[in-house]
Amino acid sequence: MTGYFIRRFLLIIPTFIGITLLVFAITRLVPGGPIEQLMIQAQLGGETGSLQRSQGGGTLSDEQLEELKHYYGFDQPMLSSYVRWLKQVVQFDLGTSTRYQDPVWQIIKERFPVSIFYGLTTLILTYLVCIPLGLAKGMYHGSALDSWSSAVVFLGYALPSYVIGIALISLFAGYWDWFPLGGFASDNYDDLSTLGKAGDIFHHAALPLIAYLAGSFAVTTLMMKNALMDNLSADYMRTAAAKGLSRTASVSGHALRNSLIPVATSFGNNISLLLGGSFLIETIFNIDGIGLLGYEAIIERDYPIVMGILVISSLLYLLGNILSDICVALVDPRIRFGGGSST
Amino acid sequence: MSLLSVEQLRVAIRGDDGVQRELVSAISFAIASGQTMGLVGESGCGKSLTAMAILDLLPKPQALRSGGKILFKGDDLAQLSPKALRQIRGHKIAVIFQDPMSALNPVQQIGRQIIEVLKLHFPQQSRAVQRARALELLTEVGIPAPAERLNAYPHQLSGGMRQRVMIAMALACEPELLIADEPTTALDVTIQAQIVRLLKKLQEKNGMAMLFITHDLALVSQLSDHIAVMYAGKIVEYGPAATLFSTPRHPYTQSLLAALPGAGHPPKSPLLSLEGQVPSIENMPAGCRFANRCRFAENICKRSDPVAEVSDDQLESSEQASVACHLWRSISS
Amino acid sequence: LPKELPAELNWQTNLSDPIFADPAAKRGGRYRTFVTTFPLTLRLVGPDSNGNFAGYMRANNLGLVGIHPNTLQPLPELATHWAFGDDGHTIYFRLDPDARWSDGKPVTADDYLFALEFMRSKFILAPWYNNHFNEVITGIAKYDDYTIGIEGAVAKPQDEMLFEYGLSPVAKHFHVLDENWVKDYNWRVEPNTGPYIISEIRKGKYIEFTRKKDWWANDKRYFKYRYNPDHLRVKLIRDINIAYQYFRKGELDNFPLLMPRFWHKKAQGDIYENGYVGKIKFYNDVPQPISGLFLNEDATPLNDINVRYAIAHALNVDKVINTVLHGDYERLQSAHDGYGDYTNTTIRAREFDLKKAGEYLDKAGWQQRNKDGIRTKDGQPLSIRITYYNSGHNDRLVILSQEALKAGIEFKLQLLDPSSAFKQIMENKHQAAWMGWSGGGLSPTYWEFYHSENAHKSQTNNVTNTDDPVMDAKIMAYRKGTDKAGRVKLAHELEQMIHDQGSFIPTFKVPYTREAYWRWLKLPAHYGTRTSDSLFDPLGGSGGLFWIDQEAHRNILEAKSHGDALPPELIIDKTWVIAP
Amino acid sequence: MAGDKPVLTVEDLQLHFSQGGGVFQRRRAKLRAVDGVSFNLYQGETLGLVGESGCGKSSLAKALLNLHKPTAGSVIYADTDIAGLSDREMRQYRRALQMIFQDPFESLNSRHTVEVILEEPLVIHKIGNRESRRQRVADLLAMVGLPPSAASKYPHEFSGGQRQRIGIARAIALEPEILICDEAVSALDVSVQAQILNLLLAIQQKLKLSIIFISHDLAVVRHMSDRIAVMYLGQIVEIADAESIYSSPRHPYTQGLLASIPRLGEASPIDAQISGDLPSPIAPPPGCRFHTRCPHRQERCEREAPVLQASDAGQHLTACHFWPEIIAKQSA
Amino acid sequence: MSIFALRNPVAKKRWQRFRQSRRGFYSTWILLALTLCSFGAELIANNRALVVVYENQWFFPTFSAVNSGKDFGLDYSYEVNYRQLQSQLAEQGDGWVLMPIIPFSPLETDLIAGDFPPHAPSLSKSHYLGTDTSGRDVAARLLYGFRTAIVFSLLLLVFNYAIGVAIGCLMGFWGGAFDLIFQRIIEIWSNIPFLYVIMIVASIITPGFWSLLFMMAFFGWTSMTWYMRTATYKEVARDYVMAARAMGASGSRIVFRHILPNSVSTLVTFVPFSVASGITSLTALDYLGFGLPPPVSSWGELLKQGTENLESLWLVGSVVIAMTLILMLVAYIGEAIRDAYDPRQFSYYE
Ligand SMILES: Nc1ncnc2c1ncn2[C@@H]1O[C@H](COP(=O)(O)OP(=O)(O)OP(=O)(O)O)[C@@H](O)[C@H]1O
Ligand SMILES: Nc1ncnc2c1ncn2[C@@H]1O[C@H](COP(=O)(O)OP(=O)(O)OP(=O)(O)O)[C@@H](O)[C@H]1O
Ligand SMILES: [Mg+2]
Ligand SMILES: [Mg+2]
Repeated sequence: MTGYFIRRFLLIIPTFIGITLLVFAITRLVPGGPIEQLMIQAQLGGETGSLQRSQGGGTLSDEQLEELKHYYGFDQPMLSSYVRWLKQVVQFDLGTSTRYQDPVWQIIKERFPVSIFYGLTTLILTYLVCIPLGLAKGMYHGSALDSWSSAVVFLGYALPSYVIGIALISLFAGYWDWFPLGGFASDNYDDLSTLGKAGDIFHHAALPLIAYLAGSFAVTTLMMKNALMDNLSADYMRTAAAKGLSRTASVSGHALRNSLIPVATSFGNNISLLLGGSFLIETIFNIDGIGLLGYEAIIERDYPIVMGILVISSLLYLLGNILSDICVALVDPRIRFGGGSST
Repeated sequence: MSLLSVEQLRVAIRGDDGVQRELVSAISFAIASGQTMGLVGESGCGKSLTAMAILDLLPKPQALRSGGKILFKGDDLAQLSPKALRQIRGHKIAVIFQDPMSALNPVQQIGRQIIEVLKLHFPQQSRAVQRARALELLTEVGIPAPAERLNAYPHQLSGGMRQRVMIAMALACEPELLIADEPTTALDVTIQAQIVRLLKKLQEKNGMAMLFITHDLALVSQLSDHIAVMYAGKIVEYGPAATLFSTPRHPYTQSLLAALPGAGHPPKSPLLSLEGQVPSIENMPAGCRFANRCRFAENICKRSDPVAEVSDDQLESSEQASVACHLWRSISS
Repeated sequence: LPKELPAELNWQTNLSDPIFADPAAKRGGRYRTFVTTFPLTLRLVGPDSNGNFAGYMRANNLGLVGIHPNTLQPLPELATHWAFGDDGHTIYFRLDPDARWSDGKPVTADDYLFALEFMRSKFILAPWYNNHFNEVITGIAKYDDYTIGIEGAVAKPQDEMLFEYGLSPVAKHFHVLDENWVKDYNWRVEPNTGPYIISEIRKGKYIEFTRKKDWWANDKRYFKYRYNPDHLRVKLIRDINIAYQYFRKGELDNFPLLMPRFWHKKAQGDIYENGYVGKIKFYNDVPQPISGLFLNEDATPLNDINVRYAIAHALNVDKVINTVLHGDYERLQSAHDGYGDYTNTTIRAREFDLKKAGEYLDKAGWQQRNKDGIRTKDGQPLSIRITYYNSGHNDRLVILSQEALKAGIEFKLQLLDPSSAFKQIMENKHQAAWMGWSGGGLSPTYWEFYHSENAHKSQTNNVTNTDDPVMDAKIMAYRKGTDKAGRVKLAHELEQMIHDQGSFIPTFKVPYTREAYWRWLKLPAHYGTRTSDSLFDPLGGSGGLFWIDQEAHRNILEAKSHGDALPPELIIDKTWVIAP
Repeated sequence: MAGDKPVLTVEDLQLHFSQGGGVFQRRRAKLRAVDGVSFNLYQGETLGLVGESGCGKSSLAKALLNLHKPTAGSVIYADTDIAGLSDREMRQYRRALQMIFQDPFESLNSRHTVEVILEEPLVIHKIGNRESRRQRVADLLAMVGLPPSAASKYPHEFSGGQRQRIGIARAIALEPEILICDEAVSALDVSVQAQILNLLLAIQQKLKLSIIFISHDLAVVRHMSDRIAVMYLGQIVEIADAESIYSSPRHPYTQGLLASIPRLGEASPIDAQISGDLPSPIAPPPGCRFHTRCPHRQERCEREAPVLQASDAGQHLTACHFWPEIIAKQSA
Repeated sequence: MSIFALRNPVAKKRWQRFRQSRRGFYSTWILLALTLCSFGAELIANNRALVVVYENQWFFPTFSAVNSGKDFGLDYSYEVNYRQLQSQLAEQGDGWVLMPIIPFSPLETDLIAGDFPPHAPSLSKSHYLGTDTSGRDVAARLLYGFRTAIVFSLLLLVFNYAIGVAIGCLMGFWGGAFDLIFQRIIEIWSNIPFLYVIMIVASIITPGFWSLLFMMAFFGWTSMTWYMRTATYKEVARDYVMAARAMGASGSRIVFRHILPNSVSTLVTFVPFSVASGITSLTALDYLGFGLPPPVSSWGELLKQGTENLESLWLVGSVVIAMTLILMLVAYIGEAIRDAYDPRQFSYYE
């Protein structure tokens, strides 16, 4: 078992290199990198501001281009600069953002708390709602509860979260003024009591959380329901009934744990979503999260940030996969990875 | 008085097309305390449905009991409240299922699964007592190193051991009736022999009644006091084990015996085989269900469904026996 | 530049133009506005120093001279006097000895010398500035601590020189120029000369400016009664629609309503009807962006002037204005509008006229129509690819292509992201580019856009690839001219030639600014100036005129909480409107 | 009856499965499913193969046919060692070596009609044209007692017995010399089983097949076989003609096995029965593999593996150190 | 549920079970009807008339080349405005015009004098769902947008499945190093930021229908692969494959004739969800502006307009309702298919 996981950890390395190398190569191919942005800026003229702006600008000389290339490290062949980058990463140095001029790690770190707060709350709430709901739907398959909750859950699934976000903010923050218009906390957050702080954060988080959650309910709920239905018809449920267990007792005592296996499998994958976030929701609710950072970095071609986020997210994803396996192994004693004798 | 007596039991199945069809039709039999009744018949003839109908363990909503009485010590199980029925399940009547792998919860230690029954029916017992009892049960069914096995998961045991665990679980509350639904079909001959011996031993010890379901004629003949032969959802012949196979009356029973290799057949000689197929549920014939494969079938067989008749030559002996055939008299003569 | 200050200089100043601020203005309060992206740096130059926050930073740095927003005459800012050299391309400045950096240090000639060194430095990673301050400004001299001379590359009219060759000082005592400059100075608050200084930065939330206590220019003629709020808070709100919600709730003080959809549809409801919020449409007179359709003469079939004319006649700009633009925008008639005398007002953009378009196309040999109604020549359909980068212009282009179809011209719309679109256009791989160049300066420039030296080359602004020797000659003459009248004449001729060339089809102009504002914001009697881009610009040469009326603030909030109605306010000011 | 020249000679055949494994795992557990099996198969005879579940019967069958590549040993057919030939090289021998599978539900592709299923071997070996193949399919159906209309149906539309007939028809379509029946009737009820057994007997008569008949039902094996081999944990422990195996089983395992079969009307004997389970083939017990369950085990059995041999001159081979003593004791 | 598959009794059973679940069954018909409608969109929403009778001559403009205004005695040579023609002919009385139910093409900007787009829904103007910000009929755009979306997601599905099935099948069949390498490749693949790639393509070519489709297929095939791999592993171990090998079947025969048909059938259960995700991702891309180029009718673009013009509720309302409706239908179908494939829905309790 340990051997198996060690092997799994080792396999992360080639995959990780593959992912980062590929994206690194793409960053070199995408037009509109920092140099081109500077060229455009030069082309359009340097400054903005009423009368003093000029009409159009000039072009950059080859020499200047060379210097810029050197500055951004584009003068090296792709592979060697990748190797250099990788060396840095191994030393926990993700480089410096070409836009913020700050260390990438610091920029990402600044956004961690917000992203993790939303990611974690979403994750927890999803499980808190979906597992009982899936259970109820599975136990009362075909009932009114089942049909109606399906309709609601699918509605959330069908509507894109950004639409929900805009609708929520227009109604509950704009029109009725029940919730703040966005942000993570009030401007006077630091002056609040601990309780006040928690309340403040919740007050700000309620709407974005709904937007995040609406879409994520469907998948987990249905997974839970289907797994439960499979297990309800399993032979050992008949054994439980034959023992004289009541319906609730046999579901909670037997079917539940087995039904959690597929949900546990998906747990690891969700870990990488912890930091994902949706940049659209973050834009709408003015949340300074990783999702938005990544999106802006892609749009603005801030490669070090893109690569930095990729490093973190792909590691999380790969570790999440292993975590999934561990979760499954915890829930399901039949699974003993590695095939060695386990008796 | 018999411990369990099943009268006119009917079980229907709802097909994929939504139509209900009767799969077990008007079955009656009785088991007395301490006795074993064998239920044999081809695969799919409705043996398991019959057994499951007794404790209402039919898969819902596909299958349902559509009629009949199940009298257990005089009470009709079909009329009991779910709560009262739960009190009987596992306590007074226990079941062993065919496939020990899937019948055990794969993610729970077997000790827990055994103790669960005890907890349910003897809640006043302390944990330690229950644990000791589980250990005792495992020892009794012959599992080596039982103390360690308590914490094992089903997949860590061999098929034979799993089946023993099932038996231990079923015997935990010392039931008055044990329903064994093909408990050895998934096992090898040597293991099967061990299990059968075990069951017999335990039955002698506890004096419980047993409903033993199998399609192995030889096995059932070794084990039972009475045997019922089922064909396509009906009992076609019923009688004491001692005489049923030596003087089979129903043409179906006869052909089953004739098809067995060994005994009367020299090696490599052709066996007497039964041509044709069991009628499908979708179109059960109105008359005798065996008529289409019966060598002796006459017009009457196609028209009317024979009722089980008490075979009169058995009347003198106190043993009950019956045949559901219009022509059994002419056939056996 | 001479070593010694020439003796017989004619020092000029301007303290006689009318002041444009309102003496009734009251100091105090916090003005709240927003940006949609948080600045990536506080640097004024270097990578990413050009975001939409940069305006706030730049406007807090005064220049040597300013422009009077109404008379367009030069005004003293950091220099009290200025004089022109004989060679036609040098200027001398006397610096205001009162001028102080925000850290209290005096602003001296050295800061100007350093500014040039700074702008030419490789370390600032700003190639455009490097070029500009090498090629446009060729030298600087210090005559004493408060007198400097600046030399530009070419002779120009005097008023233009003042701004082209003017220079903002850079605090010499603050900067250490080395290869880490870009990183080290990213978030440092640089000393400035303007009225506000950054007092608080909450990354990802807001930046707050606070008015300097004793700003050195407080009582100067043209700075008095201006820059009134004590604090400016620039909030980050990423989505413009959400920003409007903030405004509606009173968390922002004003909201720009330039977009027709906002002015006509969004800006409705109780806060307007009850008079808590006012709306103003204020006509101004500033150089208009050169926006329109640029046809690449190097790309067939656009090399045919008839086709270009036909496209111009098939472009139903008026319909766009009257529909999706709610009749708000106006037709841009020529490339350079809003340049006063330089603008050739006799030129009329080609009208939508299917008949004329048809005639030109017939002439060019596109006579047949295929089954989709598109004209063909040698079996090829007349299909023009239009490259653009602003998805907000979808509506406009969709209508234009619908209408053009009537003339038998098919427009294929190619929406690219800005970088990709620029790349394509700069490499001359476009057929037609739908874009706008920012307008600015005192007079039009032609060389970059129309001189043959920039044609058929990548990375130039001559995206139409206009290549005409007659035009070249005029452009060179215009460039060199110092006499305004002559230049104006040349500009008019050039403008006519551009029109005749037909490769630039002008589209829209917006000769006004529109705002919604909570009524506690007070404007001067004439609301704004001739060159006001925005009436509630808290900073800059024509900004800082409004103030916050604390009492009105209280009253309005009170009225709002009670639901009391005040008289609604809708102002349309046409003081500076130019009759067409 | 048995010809003197074997059609198939198996020598020291081994089939080991490696368990688990992965790129970085060096040590793999070996599962010895077949561990040194030798026997001959003669023209026209039926060799029965019995043994408990998991003792390696199916593995042996698959190794014989090269469906799993044998780890070691040889399988001589037509003077060629076919063990370990590649799939391509093997193809020419496949015509002569055919197999019927245990599970009639599993071994027919449910997506194909019976016609397609029966035609497939002919198509693979490029026999005949479309017409003649159709004809052949009809003949085959007739031979196994199915109506011609069966051709257009799908396997699901048939009962277990009928499906097994289809399986048999497919196996004999190429007129093989050797037919391996891997538990061909285990999944069937007695009444159907009889049909299939009769059919196999008839076909053997007609085609002069050599059959390896695998089953764990000793009554059936006895009915079908000329000779019988008893397997235990990957090895043959006893091989002899059917009569002598049944009348005088020598190996304690064979004895136990025979005693375990329930017989109609007889009470099961209590003595000479085997207790316990089959040990794991990954770590088979040292010495005699049966010693963990053997009622007669002695200390030597734990050390020394017995060889399959006839201690007398006959053809009755046994792999037990002490069988003569045991027999003597029992008859006493 | 093609007819030939129904001959197979297993498929027949599934079909029966599918019909049992009413909700899914009706959803299928509704979705099918909607899809058919969208394929015939030109007959439902068009600015060309279905029939014009002018001076006793019959014209079918929907199916013919462009008719110039001159053909009907009008004073312009570009395409006829049939709505005008309709009222004109009605007045003159020398002919008539039959317009489609929605007499607007999705690209046509219909501008109502005195009002600025977006125009509110109006029966009299025949803009049943109003117009968008360029004055194009929302109903027409919804319909055409649906066609684009459904065709897109169906094609995407075909591509994804074809690639995913092929590779997954080979992974399962060959196993070993091939399997291991592709596992890594897939892991890598599914981590590439998709937006990035779209942007590269957008910079080289305008993302059109096909390029977008290829892009998405290029990165979308991985999920099917996992499924096929496991399914193939399972199938390979089954007896019928062994039987085929025993008969001497070649590898390709085993894969194509045996394994594929058996493992592919269950893919049907994923189809509804793939279709749904195709539609949503296309909408999202359009919404972000990385999708289909204007003026193609797309739901994403309409959604974008809707969210920017919340005061014009008909915009966001109609597209949101349409999306919800379609995705709900798809989800219900998915549920029903699952029930049909996996009928083990019973319990041992009431
Ligand atoms: N849940 C169910 N849904 C539909 N049909 C069922 C269901 N359970 C059983 N049946 C059908 O009922 C018939 C009788 O089943 P039953 O399990 O009683 O047979 P059996 O005699 O126990 O057979 P076996 O010896 O194979 O266990 C079979 O034809 C079976 O297909
Ligand atoms: N493909 C395989 N991979 C790994 N182990 C296998 C494989 N096939 C069989 N085995 C193992 O080899 C041993 C012998 O199996 P085999 O199927 O040959 O037994 P058998 O005698 O045919 O049993 P049964 O009577 O149940 O068919 C078993 O322990 C089995 O688990
Ligand atoms: Mg059964
Ligand atoms: Mg086997």
